[in-house]
Amino acid sequence: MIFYLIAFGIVVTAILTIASRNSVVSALWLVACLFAQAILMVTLEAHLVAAMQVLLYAGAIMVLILFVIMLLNLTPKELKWKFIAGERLILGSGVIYLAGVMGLALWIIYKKGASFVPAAGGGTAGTVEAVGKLLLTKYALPFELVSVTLLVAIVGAILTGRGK
Amino acid sequence: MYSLVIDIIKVIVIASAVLTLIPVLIWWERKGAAYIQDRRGPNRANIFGIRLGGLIHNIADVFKLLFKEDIIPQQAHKLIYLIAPIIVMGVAVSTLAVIPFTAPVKLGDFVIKMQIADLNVGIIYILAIASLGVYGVILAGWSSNNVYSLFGGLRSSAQMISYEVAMGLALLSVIMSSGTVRLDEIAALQGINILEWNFIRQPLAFILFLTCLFAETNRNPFDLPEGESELVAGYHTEYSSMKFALFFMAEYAHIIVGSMILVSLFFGGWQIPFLSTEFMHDNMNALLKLALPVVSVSSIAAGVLLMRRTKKFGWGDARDFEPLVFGLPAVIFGFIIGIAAVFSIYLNEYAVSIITAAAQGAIFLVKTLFFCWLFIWVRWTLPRFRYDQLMKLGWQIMVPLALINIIITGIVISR
Amino acid sequence: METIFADRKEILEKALFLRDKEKFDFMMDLCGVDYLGCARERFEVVYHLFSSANNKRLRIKVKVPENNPEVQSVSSVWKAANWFERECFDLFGIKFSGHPDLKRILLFEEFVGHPLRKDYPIDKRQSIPTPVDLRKNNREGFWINFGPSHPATHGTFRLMLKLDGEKIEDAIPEIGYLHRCFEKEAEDHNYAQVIPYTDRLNYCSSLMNNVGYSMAVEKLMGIKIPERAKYIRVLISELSRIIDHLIAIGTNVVDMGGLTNYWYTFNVRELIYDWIEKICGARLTTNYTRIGGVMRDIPAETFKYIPWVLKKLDRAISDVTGLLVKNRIFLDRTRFIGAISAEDAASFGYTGPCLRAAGVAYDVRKAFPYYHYDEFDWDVPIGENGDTYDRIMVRFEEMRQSARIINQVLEKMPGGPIMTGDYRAALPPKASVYSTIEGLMNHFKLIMHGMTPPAGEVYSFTEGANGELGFYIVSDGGPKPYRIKVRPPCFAIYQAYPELIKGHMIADAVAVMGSLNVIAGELDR
Amino acid sequence: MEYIVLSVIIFCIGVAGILLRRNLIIILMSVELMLSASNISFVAFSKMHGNLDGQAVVLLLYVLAACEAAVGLAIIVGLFRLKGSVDIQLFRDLKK
Amino acid sequence: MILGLLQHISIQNLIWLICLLPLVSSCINWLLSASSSKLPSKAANSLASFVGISGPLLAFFSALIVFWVLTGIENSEAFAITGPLYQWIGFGGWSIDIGLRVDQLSLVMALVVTGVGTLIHIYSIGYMRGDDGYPRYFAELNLFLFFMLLLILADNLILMFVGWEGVGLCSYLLIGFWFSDIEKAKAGKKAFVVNRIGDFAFIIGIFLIWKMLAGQPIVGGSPLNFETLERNAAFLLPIATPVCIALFIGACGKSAQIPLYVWLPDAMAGPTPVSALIHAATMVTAGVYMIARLNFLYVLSPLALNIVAYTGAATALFAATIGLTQRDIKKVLAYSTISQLGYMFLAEGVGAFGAGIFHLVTHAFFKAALFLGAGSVIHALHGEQDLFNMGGLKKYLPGTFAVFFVAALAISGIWPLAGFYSKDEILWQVYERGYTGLWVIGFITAGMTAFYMFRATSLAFFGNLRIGEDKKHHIHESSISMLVPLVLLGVLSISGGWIKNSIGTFLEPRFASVTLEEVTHHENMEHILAVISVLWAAHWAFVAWIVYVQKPSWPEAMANKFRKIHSLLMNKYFVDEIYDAIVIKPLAWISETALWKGFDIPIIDNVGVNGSGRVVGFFGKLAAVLQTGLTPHYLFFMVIGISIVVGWLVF
Amino acid sequence: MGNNFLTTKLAEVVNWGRKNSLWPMPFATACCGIEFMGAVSSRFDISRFGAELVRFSPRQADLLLVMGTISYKEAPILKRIYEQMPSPKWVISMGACACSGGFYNNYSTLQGIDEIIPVDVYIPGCPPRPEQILQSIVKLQEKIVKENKL
Repeated sequence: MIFYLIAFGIVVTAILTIASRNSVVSALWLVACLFAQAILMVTLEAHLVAAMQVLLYAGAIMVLILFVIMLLNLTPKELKWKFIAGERLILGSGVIYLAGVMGLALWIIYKKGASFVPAAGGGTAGTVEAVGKLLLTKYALPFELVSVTLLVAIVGAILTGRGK
Repeated sequence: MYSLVIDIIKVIVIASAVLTLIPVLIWWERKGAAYIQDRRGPNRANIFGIRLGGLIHNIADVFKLLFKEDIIPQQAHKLIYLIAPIIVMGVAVSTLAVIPFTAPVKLGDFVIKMQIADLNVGIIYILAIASLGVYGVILAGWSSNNVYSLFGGLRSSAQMISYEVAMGLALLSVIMSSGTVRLDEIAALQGINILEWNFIRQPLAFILFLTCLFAETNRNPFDLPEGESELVAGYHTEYSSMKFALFFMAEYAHIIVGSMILVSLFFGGWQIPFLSTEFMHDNMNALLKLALPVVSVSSIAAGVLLMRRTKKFGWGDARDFEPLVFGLPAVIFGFIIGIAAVFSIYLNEYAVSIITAAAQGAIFLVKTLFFCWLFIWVRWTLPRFRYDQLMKLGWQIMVPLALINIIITGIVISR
Repeated sequence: METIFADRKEILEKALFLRDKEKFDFMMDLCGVDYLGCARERFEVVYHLFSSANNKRLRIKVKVPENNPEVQSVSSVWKAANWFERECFDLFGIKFSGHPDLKRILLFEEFVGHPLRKDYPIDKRQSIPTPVDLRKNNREGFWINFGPSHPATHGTFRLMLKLDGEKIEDAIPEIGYLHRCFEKEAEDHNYAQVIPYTDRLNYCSSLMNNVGYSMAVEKLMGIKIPERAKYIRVLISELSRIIDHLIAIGTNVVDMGGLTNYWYTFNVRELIYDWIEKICGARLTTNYTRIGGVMRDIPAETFKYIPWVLKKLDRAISDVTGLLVKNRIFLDRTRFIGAISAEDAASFGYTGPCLRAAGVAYDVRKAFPYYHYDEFDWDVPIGENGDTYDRIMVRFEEMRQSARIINQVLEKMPGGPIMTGDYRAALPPKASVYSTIEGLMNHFKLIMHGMTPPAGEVYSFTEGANGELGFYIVSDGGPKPYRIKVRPPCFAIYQAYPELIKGHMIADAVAVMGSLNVIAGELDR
Repeated sequence: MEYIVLSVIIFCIGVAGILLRRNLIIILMSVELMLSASNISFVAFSKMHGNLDGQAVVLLLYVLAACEAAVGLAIIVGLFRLKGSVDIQLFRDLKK
Repeated sequence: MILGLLQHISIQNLIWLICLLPLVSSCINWLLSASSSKLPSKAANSLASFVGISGPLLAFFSALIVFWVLTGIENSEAFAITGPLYQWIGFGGWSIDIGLRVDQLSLVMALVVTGVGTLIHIYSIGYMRGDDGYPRYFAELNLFLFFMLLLILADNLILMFVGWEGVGLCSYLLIGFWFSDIEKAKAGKKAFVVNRIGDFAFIIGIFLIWKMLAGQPIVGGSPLNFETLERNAAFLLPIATPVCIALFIGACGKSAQIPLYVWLPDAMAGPTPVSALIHAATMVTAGVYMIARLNFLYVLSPLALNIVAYTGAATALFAATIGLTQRDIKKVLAYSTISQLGYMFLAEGVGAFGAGIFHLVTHAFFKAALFLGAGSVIHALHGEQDLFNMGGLKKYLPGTFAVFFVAALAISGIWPLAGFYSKDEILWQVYERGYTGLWVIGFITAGMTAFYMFRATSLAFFGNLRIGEDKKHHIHESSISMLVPLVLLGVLSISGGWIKNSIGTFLEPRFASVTLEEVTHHENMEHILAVISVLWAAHWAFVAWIVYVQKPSWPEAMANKFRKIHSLLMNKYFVDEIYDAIVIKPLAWISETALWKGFDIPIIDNVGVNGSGRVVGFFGKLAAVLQTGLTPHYLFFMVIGISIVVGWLVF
Repeated sequence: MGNNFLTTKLAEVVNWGRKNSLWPMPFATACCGIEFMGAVSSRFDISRFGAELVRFSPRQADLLLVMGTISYKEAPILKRIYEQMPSPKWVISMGACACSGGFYNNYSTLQGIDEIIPVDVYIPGCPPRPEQILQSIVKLQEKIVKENKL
């Protein structure tokens, strides 16, 4: 029950994110969406992930996005909800098509069964120690790769953002 | 069911305690500033002649702000304008959830953790919530549709993001040396020996964390987001009445909560130096025998001194009763305690537990207030940073230092 | 002072010659005079030049006809001329050809007419204006309005800042929010009545303005004042320099966020106020000097009280410097911020602490000693970089030097009268008023008619708290001054403000403004 | 199962955001939305299988999201400096 | 006291200390350098020199203690001590540790490096006094020492490579120390680039080893550990030759052997103590050390050994001939260094690793002495480096002269100085192992060595003072801080050779034996050869003295007579020009004319790119209708595509 | 709202709060501003009356202290600031110039700020002494207590 409540919140905020006229408001809905996702993760006993979701996503990435939005100081004209010129038809049909395909896919997955059954037994509580250990053993290589990616991204962002 | 009731009680008690601390701290700031600056500070407001040294002024402020016109600027984005102060205050208070106030209290079979929520992510929760604090400021700045506010918001977001990095890194070394992320464990691990507290074991992390705390609370010398002489009032320039009061109070709530975290992490939390929980538990009656006469005598002495002041100054108005109002109860209280001491009260186990916890809570409060005072002290001493200097300090000094500290910690603990 | 006349079409050439060949590096003052009906050419523009190399002064006069009041602009020669010419245009309607941005400066755009012309009635009011957008056509980029009611401006300046992030790319200042028409009011009152108006020029140190004005009128009339009056004037000048610097430093540091210093500086200021109150009854606006002397003798306890105050001052200085001098934040905030080079400072007509901070040791008290300043033992402190830090430190040091002078004044203070006996300025003693007809008549004339200096002109200057405080007085022999022009040091100093802050940050703009110690009363008059 | 459905829905909303909006920043946010949709399913799978691998992967994904946001925002700022707008319709240099 | 201390400091820690002490002082000096603008320069400089010296000095003492403790251990196999710190890289059962290894070989090297290094640091105080970058200099020098010690003490190839690259970096930094001079900066760049060629080969060698060992049932720990390598050398037999050659190319780069020697003479642009420490005594011997370290590999491949030997001999002769005519005192010493390094490789190539290392040690002493002496001279003459502008300095710089003279005698191989023992040992080993041709080359080179060294000595210290009047009165003996290391090195140059036997036995357990082709011992022959070579060297030294002091007109005449040879030698065989002509120019020509204009433009551009472009462009124009340039549209098509794929997968 | 006991009491309490928490917004233009600084300084210490939180944002201030001459150029700004303040708000006109134009009776100066905004307390003097400022605050407090608005 609580899942459906949260899921409803997530979907609504996600829709509002892409539907809001004002990009600041949009960003705020995204924050709300991410926050709701964090709550969902808490119900899944992924505490660390939930905390990190708030810390990194809501606390850092979204603040950065907000910062940039404010820095750019968009004019009201910019903020208007506009379609890509003259192509509503294509886009509309595309969305319908997409929705159809997705719905079909879902239906098939649904039909094949496999309802969500949490695995029995403990060991799924995402404590810092457990997840951390996993990160540094099994996922050591991805961990390192991600860190390199981060470094590259930082350098790239600085170089791109520095301008002339 | 019990646990839920206990949780609710904990929330109510702790939240109300902190909210009561806020006016005290504001009063302290006003008086502290006054004493630093060779003046009196607020002292005129009174209720039936009782002034409490100016503390009453804060009540007056609250009444005034509550009944002041609440302006929402026409150009503002109304929704965001309204929720921004709530976010700020909410974030400041919700950090309280993981702070351990005393050692776990044993009442028979019950063990009550003196912590609202015993999360297994501890410090990360604090960081996560603290990182949300910036929303209030940045949204307040943006939604006001005022250039100064916007500047305040931008400054604060840049500042908070930057200092969160250093803060997280500084905390990391504490986590490393403690081997846990739970605040209650970190507090308990530090033990009763002052020399084993984290501010001795991690001095660099302590200094870094303290500095970041100043930045996160937007206090001088990091008060650029509001920087009066530059940005009028910064991000809350357009706020009035109670919404402004929320910002105002949130600043102090931040200070209190920040100090509490600082104390938990670095100053042994609720640990009373050289008196372990077990020791107090076992010897509480003896300790009380020592303490009660002292309390009694000093209370009587204070009361007598207060009452004598009445004769010395005579203003001829309601103020004259003030020393009497305080002095007499003090004397009576002293006598009661004295009698209790004479008739050597004996406490049963429950009472011992509670009094132990109370003593630990009191020492926690004392430590917290000391750091609150540090905040005030620094505010009235240092000039403000400039934006680029602030950024430079954050990224070029604090972050490398924190990294070095982590490396050193790593080397030390890997031995 | 040497006076030469120049043609309005050749003044630029002449100015260039004077600057490059004769080394007149400072243009101290530029003002217009309206000789309505007195002379063939209605207007005259008067330039006061100063050569720091030769320690020489020069006055140039340019006659301007009424029908085509146009003079060549010298703003390309001396940067200071820019605003002085704008002011002259604003008040007299004299156009300066070649001026980069000739528009009103003290008054608002909608104002009709030019108030300092003799045919403009003093109380002819015009409607309340609407605030203007200073950006005009230049709306590109991110602009922010600063003032006039902004905490950092302490009074009434307005700035438009063009920002790139926090960095200031451009700044447009606007002044005139405290234009109280000192000069027009002065023309409307007799000589003695002008003294209270001078109080409100630089209201942080009114005593010095009194001294400067009285000295100018005495010079005009050729009155010698008694020795004791001279010493008293030195004493009050230096005391008011101290209180002025105390305010400047206190508020400057407040602007940088260091609040407590302000209370420390103000404590001493209050002590000095106490003494000022004893000599004249007022704290701020003193009206203490009289033409020919001072109003009243100093009380006897002065000789004990002032040294005690100076000790307190020393304590306050060490308190404040203790909080600042080794403070990294303060140093980073002030060093190399808002720096001005010695050449620029000269060209902008800087005087006083701001000039000395830039490394030029020009002080009127040393260069053109008056009132025995040459007999006292004191030094002129100078800075190196002309930045905010130097300005603050020079002010600190000047307070110490003033304290030195005051101690010597108190030692050497002679006895004797405090008012000149000259009948043209001083009221006769009561006894003679009641007993002799000359006395009675003289008293009556002075009270009813006021003193009448001979026709002529004088430019007298003293070292004010912010720099050279000059009074240019034109007398037509009547009881009211025909024209009084104040040479306000702030006017020249504030003019360079946009140059000082460009490339720095908003926070620096605030700190720099505080360090310049611009006093609106003097700036806008 | 429900978690997967939720994840797909969020993902589709993200795609729709990218397709329909012209504001580059909102497009970027839609991308973040899509990423976070995958996080949900990862965590759900983690719970389903009773191990923590999914959560570990999510943590790595956060870092990637941060990278993406940093670079994306830098590019947006650069584009804004270029054209003074973040309207994607202005950036049709692929055509020209 | 020390014993008490030692009980607390385990020997492993001490080994780390050797390495880390210079790093610590380097870090402090970097900080000083970074903040030197805020400190009074005098205080900063004295602090910098104190810190800069104490690092190497303490490291030296640590090394001594280690030496002292280790020599107390009887069992020579137990001699090797490794101090692993932690696992650095680990994957799939493989791991590379950060660990140090002290055995006889590395200990000898460490002693030499820290000892000579300390002396040169002390010397630098005087030499660099008043330089703007004083703390930076010490920081870089200390950093170099750290990397050098890392190279020496590393217990695996990867960490050694880290040190290898690190010293390269420091060399680059220090050659270009006065980077505001564009020529000097260029010299640094040249050294860096040339070294990269060698390093590339080196890393290929490492990869080869790795590739070979991967999947093999190796015994022991990490496969790139020297110990494991030694134990499992048999697995490497199939690729021993390519590996050894690749590694040797790396050594050639670092140790300035043909054909990668060109950077070393240019490297003299750095401060003279740097030349002494890095480009004479320590870093350039890294190649020699590396081959000695991996001797167990080299013995697997006689071909590679022969290449090493012949390259070494050729370099020795070649560089000596160039050295005969150089005018710049430091260039002479530089070519001499190359030549001596050739000797060392020669020794190693014939399998006499011990002799090579021994020569390395003695060479470190006398070459450092020579360089520091030259530095003293240059310092005294305010940067004058041309030999023909010196002369007669004996009178002015007696101390320097004495040391220089002794060191010149030592390098020439005059009995009983250090050079005699080591060089004689090499020549004897070469002779004994049947490489008579190489022996002849070595013998000739020895004569040349004596000649050019005494040519330099004579020109600098004997005869008349040819320097300009203006510089004359400035000539002064160096300060005490410069003189003391000089004298110490002089003493070492004299006495360094007397440890010949003990060092031989000390090092023996470290080296695999090479089967001798001719196992005959000629006791007498050794002595005879020794006497001959001493006489030979003395003869040429005397000739040099005669020619350059007594008959100053002869060199001119000789030069005129053999103009071509002279100019050939003078211009260093035009090697730089040849490189330019055969490598750079053709490369440029090929790139430009053949590849770009000949192939790129007509074929790739016109036919390939533009041609296909035109074809595609034609269709593209047809398709361009769909191309709006708007990202969302492209995304839309992408989404449709994905949907199709997903749909296909699902159904 | 009816005038019953409860609202009267509430009004009293609120007035008591307002009285003791007068946060000033200094609109200092000239000499009087210096004397206001004097009133803030240690000797006079305006903070004793709870008026120390000098707010430079009109939104947060209760008391507009107009200090110094107001010229015609400045007048619209003063008016704007007054309008930006949330009610209840009070104005103290400090000094002769602000009250009446003082001895500046000319083309440029406003003859008293009451021409554009309402004033609660006038302080005479040129400039008034800090004590007068304190007294004006006391007077204003007396006035506030008598007010009956929520």
